[in-house]
Amino acid sequence: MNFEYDDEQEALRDSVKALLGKAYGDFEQRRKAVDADPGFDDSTWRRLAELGVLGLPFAEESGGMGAGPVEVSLVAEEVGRVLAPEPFLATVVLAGGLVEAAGSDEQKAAVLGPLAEGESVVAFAHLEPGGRWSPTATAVTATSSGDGWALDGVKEPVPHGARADVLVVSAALPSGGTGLFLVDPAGTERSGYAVHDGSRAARVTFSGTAATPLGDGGDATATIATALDRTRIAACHQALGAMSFQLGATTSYLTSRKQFGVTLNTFQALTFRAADMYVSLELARSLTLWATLVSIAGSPEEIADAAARASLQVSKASRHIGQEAIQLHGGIGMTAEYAVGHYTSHLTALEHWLGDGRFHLSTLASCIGDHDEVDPIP
Amino acid sequence: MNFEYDDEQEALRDSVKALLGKAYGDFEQRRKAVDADPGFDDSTWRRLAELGVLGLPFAEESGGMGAGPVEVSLVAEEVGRVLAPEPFLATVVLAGGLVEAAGSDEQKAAVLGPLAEGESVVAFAHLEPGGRWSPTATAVTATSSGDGWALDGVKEPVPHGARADVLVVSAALPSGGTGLFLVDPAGTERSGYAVHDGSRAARVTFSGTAATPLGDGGDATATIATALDRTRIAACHQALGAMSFQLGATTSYLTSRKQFGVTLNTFQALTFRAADMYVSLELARSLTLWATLVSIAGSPEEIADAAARASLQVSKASRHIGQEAIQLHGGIGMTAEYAVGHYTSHLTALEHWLGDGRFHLSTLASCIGDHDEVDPIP
Amino acid sequence: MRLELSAEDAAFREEMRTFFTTQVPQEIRDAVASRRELSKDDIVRSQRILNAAGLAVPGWTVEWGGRDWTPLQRHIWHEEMQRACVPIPLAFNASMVGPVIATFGSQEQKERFLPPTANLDIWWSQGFSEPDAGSDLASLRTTAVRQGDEWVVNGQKTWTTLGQHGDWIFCLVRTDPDAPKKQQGISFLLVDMTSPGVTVRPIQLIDGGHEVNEVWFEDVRVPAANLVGEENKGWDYAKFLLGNERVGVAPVGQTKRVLAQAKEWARAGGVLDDPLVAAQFADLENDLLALELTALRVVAHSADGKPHPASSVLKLKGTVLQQAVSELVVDIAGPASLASGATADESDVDDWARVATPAYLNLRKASIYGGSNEVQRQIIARTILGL
Amino acid sequence: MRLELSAEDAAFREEMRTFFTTQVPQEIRDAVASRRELSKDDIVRSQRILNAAGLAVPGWTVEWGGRDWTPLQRHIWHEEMQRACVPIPLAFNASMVGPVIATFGSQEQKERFLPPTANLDIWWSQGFSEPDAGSDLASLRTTAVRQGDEWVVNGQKTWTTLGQHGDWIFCLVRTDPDAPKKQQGISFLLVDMTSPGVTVRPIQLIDGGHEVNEVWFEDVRVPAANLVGEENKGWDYAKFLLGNERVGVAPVGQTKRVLAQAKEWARAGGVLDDPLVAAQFADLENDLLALELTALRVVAHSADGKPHPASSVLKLKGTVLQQAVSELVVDIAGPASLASGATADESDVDDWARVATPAYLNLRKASIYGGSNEVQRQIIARTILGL
Repeated sequence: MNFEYDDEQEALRDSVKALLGKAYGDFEQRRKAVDADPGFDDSTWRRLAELGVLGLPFAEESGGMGAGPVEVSLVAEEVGRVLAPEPFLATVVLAGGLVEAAGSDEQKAAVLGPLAEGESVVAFAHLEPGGRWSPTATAVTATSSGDGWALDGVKEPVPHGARADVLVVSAALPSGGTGLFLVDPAGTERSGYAVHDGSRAARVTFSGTAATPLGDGGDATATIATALDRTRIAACHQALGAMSFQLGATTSYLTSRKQFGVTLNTFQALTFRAADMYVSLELARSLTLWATLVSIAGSPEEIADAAARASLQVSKASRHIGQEAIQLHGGIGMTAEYAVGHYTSHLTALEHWLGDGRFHLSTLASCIGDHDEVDPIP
Repeated sequence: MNFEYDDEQEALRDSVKALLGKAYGDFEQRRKAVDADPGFDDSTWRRLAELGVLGLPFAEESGGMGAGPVEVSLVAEEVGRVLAPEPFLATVVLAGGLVEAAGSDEQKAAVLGPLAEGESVVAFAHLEPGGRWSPTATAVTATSSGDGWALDGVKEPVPHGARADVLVVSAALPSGGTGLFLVDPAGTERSGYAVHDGSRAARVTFSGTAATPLGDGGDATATIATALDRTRIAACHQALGAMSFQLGATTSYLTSRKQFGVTLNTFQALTFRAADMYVSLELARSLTLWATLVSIAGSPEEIADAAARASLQVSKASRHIGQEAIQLHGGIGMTAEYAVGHYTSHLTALEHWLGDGRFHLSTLASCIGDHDEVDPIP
Repeated sequence: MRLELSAEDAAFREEMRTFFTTQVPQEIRDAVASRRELSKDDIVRSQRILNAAGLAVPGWTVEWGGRDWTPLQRHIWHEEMQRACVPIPLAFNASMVGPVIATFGSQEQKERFLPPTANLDIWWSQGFSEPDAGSDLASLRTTAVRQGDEWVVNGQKTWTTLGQHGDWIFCLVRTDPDAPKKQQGISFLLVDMTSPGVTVRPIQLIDGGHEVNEVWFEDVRVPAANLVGEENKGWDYAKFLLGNERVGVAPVGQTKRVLAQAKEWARAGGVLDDPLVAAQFADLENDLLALELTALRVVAHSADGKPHPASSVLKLKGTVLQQAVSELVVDIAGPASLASGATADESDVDDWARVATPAYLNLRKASIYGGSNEVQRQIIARTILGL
Repeated sequence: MRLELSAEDAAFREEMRTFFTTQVPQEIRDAVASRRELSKDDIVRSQRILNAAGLAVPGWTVEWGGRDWTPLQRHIWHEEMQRACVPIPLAFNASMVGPVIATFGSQEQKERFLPPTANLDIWWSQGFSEPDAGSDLASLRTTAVRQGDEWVVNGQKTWTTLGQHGDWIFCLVRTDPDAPKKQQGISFLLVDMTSPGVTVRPIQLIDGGHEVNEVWFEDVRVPAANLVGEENKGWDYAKFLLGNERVGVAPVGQTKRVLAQAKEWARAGGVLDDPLVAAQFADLENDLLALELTALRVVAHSADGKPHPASSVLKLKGTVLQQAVSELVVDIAGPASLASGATADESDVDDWARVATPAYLNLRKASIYGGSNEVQRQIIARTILGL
């Protein structure tokens, strides 16, 4: 058992931290980046590609680095720490992860190579208006027409869907089940918009749009579920980075801001609340680290369990820390020019993209009788 | 609309407060009273009878005072304030209330007269081992044998069951439903014991025990449910009295106890927690007062709703205040010779006798879709 | 003790309910119902309709448009307004500067300002907080120096809500920098915002909206006649203003309405059947009921001049519940809440779901502005509990 | 990073599991499982079995019976013990006075005290807290005055857990009343509880049990040889003692076990199907998992001498969860929890349900004793966050 990064991982973290710190260490630069479409900085995206980050989890044959969940997690944490708007989770981890998991060798080479090189943005069009966090699709349907497939229906919100060069789309299959398809967005109608946290999403409408089955075709529900679970675990790390920043900003503010002639850390009612934020953060960190390690070699069921557990803990922590960070800052924490509130906005978006705490709690509650104790060590 | 006691009610409150304050204002006297069976003080019981308190809610024809829920509530609050061990709730409000609601005129005169005069203790044998808070009975069954009825099975815990001179017993009827019976305890086997809060309970075993149907006989589930709901509302008042005491004891302690050379109210983290206790108490008080007023003329459904709402709020408040009162006192709050922990013990007993917060929350959640808003004013 | 309204109060409630649901334009009430931002024009139109019917400033003295209502009637007026999605009369006018001028102002000030204040012909802004004077308001540094029959004002105010619409601003200014206590030497001054030297700069909030502002004063010349009451007594008037209201301290009606709507949204989305969601609704509904009843206890309390101690619970718990309801709405919206930046044309997501997160983020302010929840706890601990 | 245990550690875990489940008498483990109070004899028997196998004091130096285990191995030992319902070796002996004597004691003290301390031939009590020195321990007032080659001790200690069984007591006593700081002038003294002038008085707790005591000292004469380390350095030894442990700070294994049992009780009572109960289980189980993993992070942390900062989370959250689980057990027991004062003969209610509320009430102490949760928050705020 070992919970520390090895030298290679530390080096990767240092590089990513340096790159992102340079890009967004000044929060004003981050505000500028999200102000204009596509909501992130193309040059930072290219630099991440040069560092190998955009191909990190893909096999070397697919043009990637062949790295594992730990490497992905530390990138996500650094992304979260500075709230970097580049769509690492949505594009590399989720959409790329699906292609890596289900695509044919040719598809992997065609999609993941350009993605890893920063030349192509890939998005997963899966969520449906009025739907929640199911791994299945119902509003978009696939029909087979002799030699090809066509999709109909609406996907929304599709994170970074308007900017995407390639869409991975889930659709209800005629035979039942949910299939995955590659779609050229030129055949769709897209309206893109900003999300409250500065990222981008879109409505994507399919009307007899040509689509190519990903890999062998057939029901991909399990593949989607596992890709979502892996993304959830990485998102927990992104949230850890964001919460660490918020706690640090809060303690700095408490030691510097004066009211009633003294700095705020004179008020025990405030410092005790900061201590409780630290407790929430460390508990969330422990469970998230564990989930990442489970996901290295775990079965899909084990990964699903670990993802739900980490997501629940991070949901509780991110609401607690996100709300308290603003409250302990007072008025300044509400303003758009100050960083801390944007982190709260992002944590809220992250949770509602992938599944909120109550959703994961219900999942865990429904199987509470299946086991006596949880033994974290295999 | 008016939330204030009238002069007569104030006078009643003053008399009860004076009587109970004299009996138990010194907590050592209360400890003595609960140390020996029957767990309360016979002379205080008699004095309560002289004051009319033991017949308060019964019609004058039944030997009572013909008072309403408001009068009952203010007695309960004073009982809770000093943790008086006399079984006002169990005997007068619940067991007596059932006889008043369902008994024949003769039964009322026979049972309620002596109860009001302090000569007879009546107990309701209803809870069953392994059961929860249903208004029905299953473990004790009633069979009709020609000219009479006989009961078989076990009731436990029966509050004050060992001391009782008369038992009101719920039992499953051969025709379905739950009936109510009057039973002479001499025909039962009883083992009595102390409850953690100093009150008394018993296991009561029926073996072909002779029983007289209360009133007309037949299914009394609705009668039992309403009697339980009325008792719950009175119990909320008893809890308010207890929580008021705990908050007062805590603020006194914070202003007098010194640590680190200063009194504890110097520590803002502690005073803010006392403020939160006050918020919990006042919210619980508002909802409980309302429930009492609803119960004056409300339908059984309205009383059930009001009782669940008040009980939920009081459950949250009593856990919050009961736990914080001990924590803010520190070690001394854990000791049996200090009052504050006994109040926590009593609040826990009260809630688990009549239905815990989660039970009431489930009830309210199950009908959340039946209405848009709750309008408290009829 | 009695729960029922008197026949008179019940009739009053019916009258209010009828007025609000029939006399205020539906499009304004729809905007409130869907939690959209109101235009200045909407707010002004609505208040003028109320004022014409004598329903804008009932708490003022009768001479200046007030009504001699009981606190319970004012409570009913206030709740029915929220229930009918009618915008509350602008607080800066109706609850803040109006009562101060009516109580402490000169006859000239009353005649000049009160009628247009009631009718929202003058839109007032509040100039209290400063960058270094938030919870510690008395440490404010904006100065007013007397020159002849004018005051010359210099300094900066902040968190000026809706200051972009402001015609006039009522300010706390330091007129005696040498006063022995910082609460002394402060005066209450009325400033025309079109005066040279007044600059309003927007502050964008984290929900993307522009609701608050900074207001800068550079050598702004203000007639001496615009000082309210006595010089250097401004702190007393500010305390009067902040402690003036027994009614409407907690946004009960509005929060109840949003919770009731959220039930509909949850039902439509199929999540009201989720036992954990249903339990959360039941718990919040119960807390809100307790809060509403606490507000009723406070207003029904026989007026011996002193405020009912439980009134300090109202702001604290009121904002906590308002925030909790807004959080639940985001959870009900789920992934649809990401469509927050879309217009109706760009999105298939329902309106309410698109504003869910911005509303949640915006309401984080509720426990900060107007006396933070930490200040409320301090008041309870000190004033009520004697700690 | 790696989650799996090494082959060596996995074998170690298996060895511990086998030992604890086969070598400690079933009746003792059953008593722990049903949360009954253990007799002194049970505790002594169990510890002697462990000690005979070298499993009572693994954290001590090897010379005195310790094992050269890694922190992870000590963690495994500790968790497996709790999992198997084996009583933890008496903390006063194994984790407190033993390490202090081993580190700061004289050779004579080591030889005289350590073997019987490990074997529980001496039952130690702790004499730290006083009526006016709780969280503010350094303000203690019990004095020891040197007379010839003896110390004369006067004063009162309190909250002495299981002091009724005590053979000896280790005390903090004030030996220099004139020291400039209250933390100075305190010494660490070992006192034979059979000495004339020592009186132990029981303190009954709210659960009805007798677990803690007052200990009075009236002119108790203690040989000078019983002072540990240097005179007036006792505060340092106390800090060492309290900050000594990385392992077992939070009662993880025990709380997990109770929660797992509670699931069975809930299932048998038909309430595990209640979605709100199931959700409470899932939430607590998840928090406990996070706590256990935090404990593992702390023990797996490469030992650079400094404790891992997250270790201060363990006591705080550990007690909160222990209390929350005990609260849930009361709710599962429901009305049966009222049968708390009945013997098995007198009641048809299950054992576990009868002890549910006394256990809940007793565990309120967990967040008070041994450094209250307020003290823990203070440590986190100051030491880790720099506030």
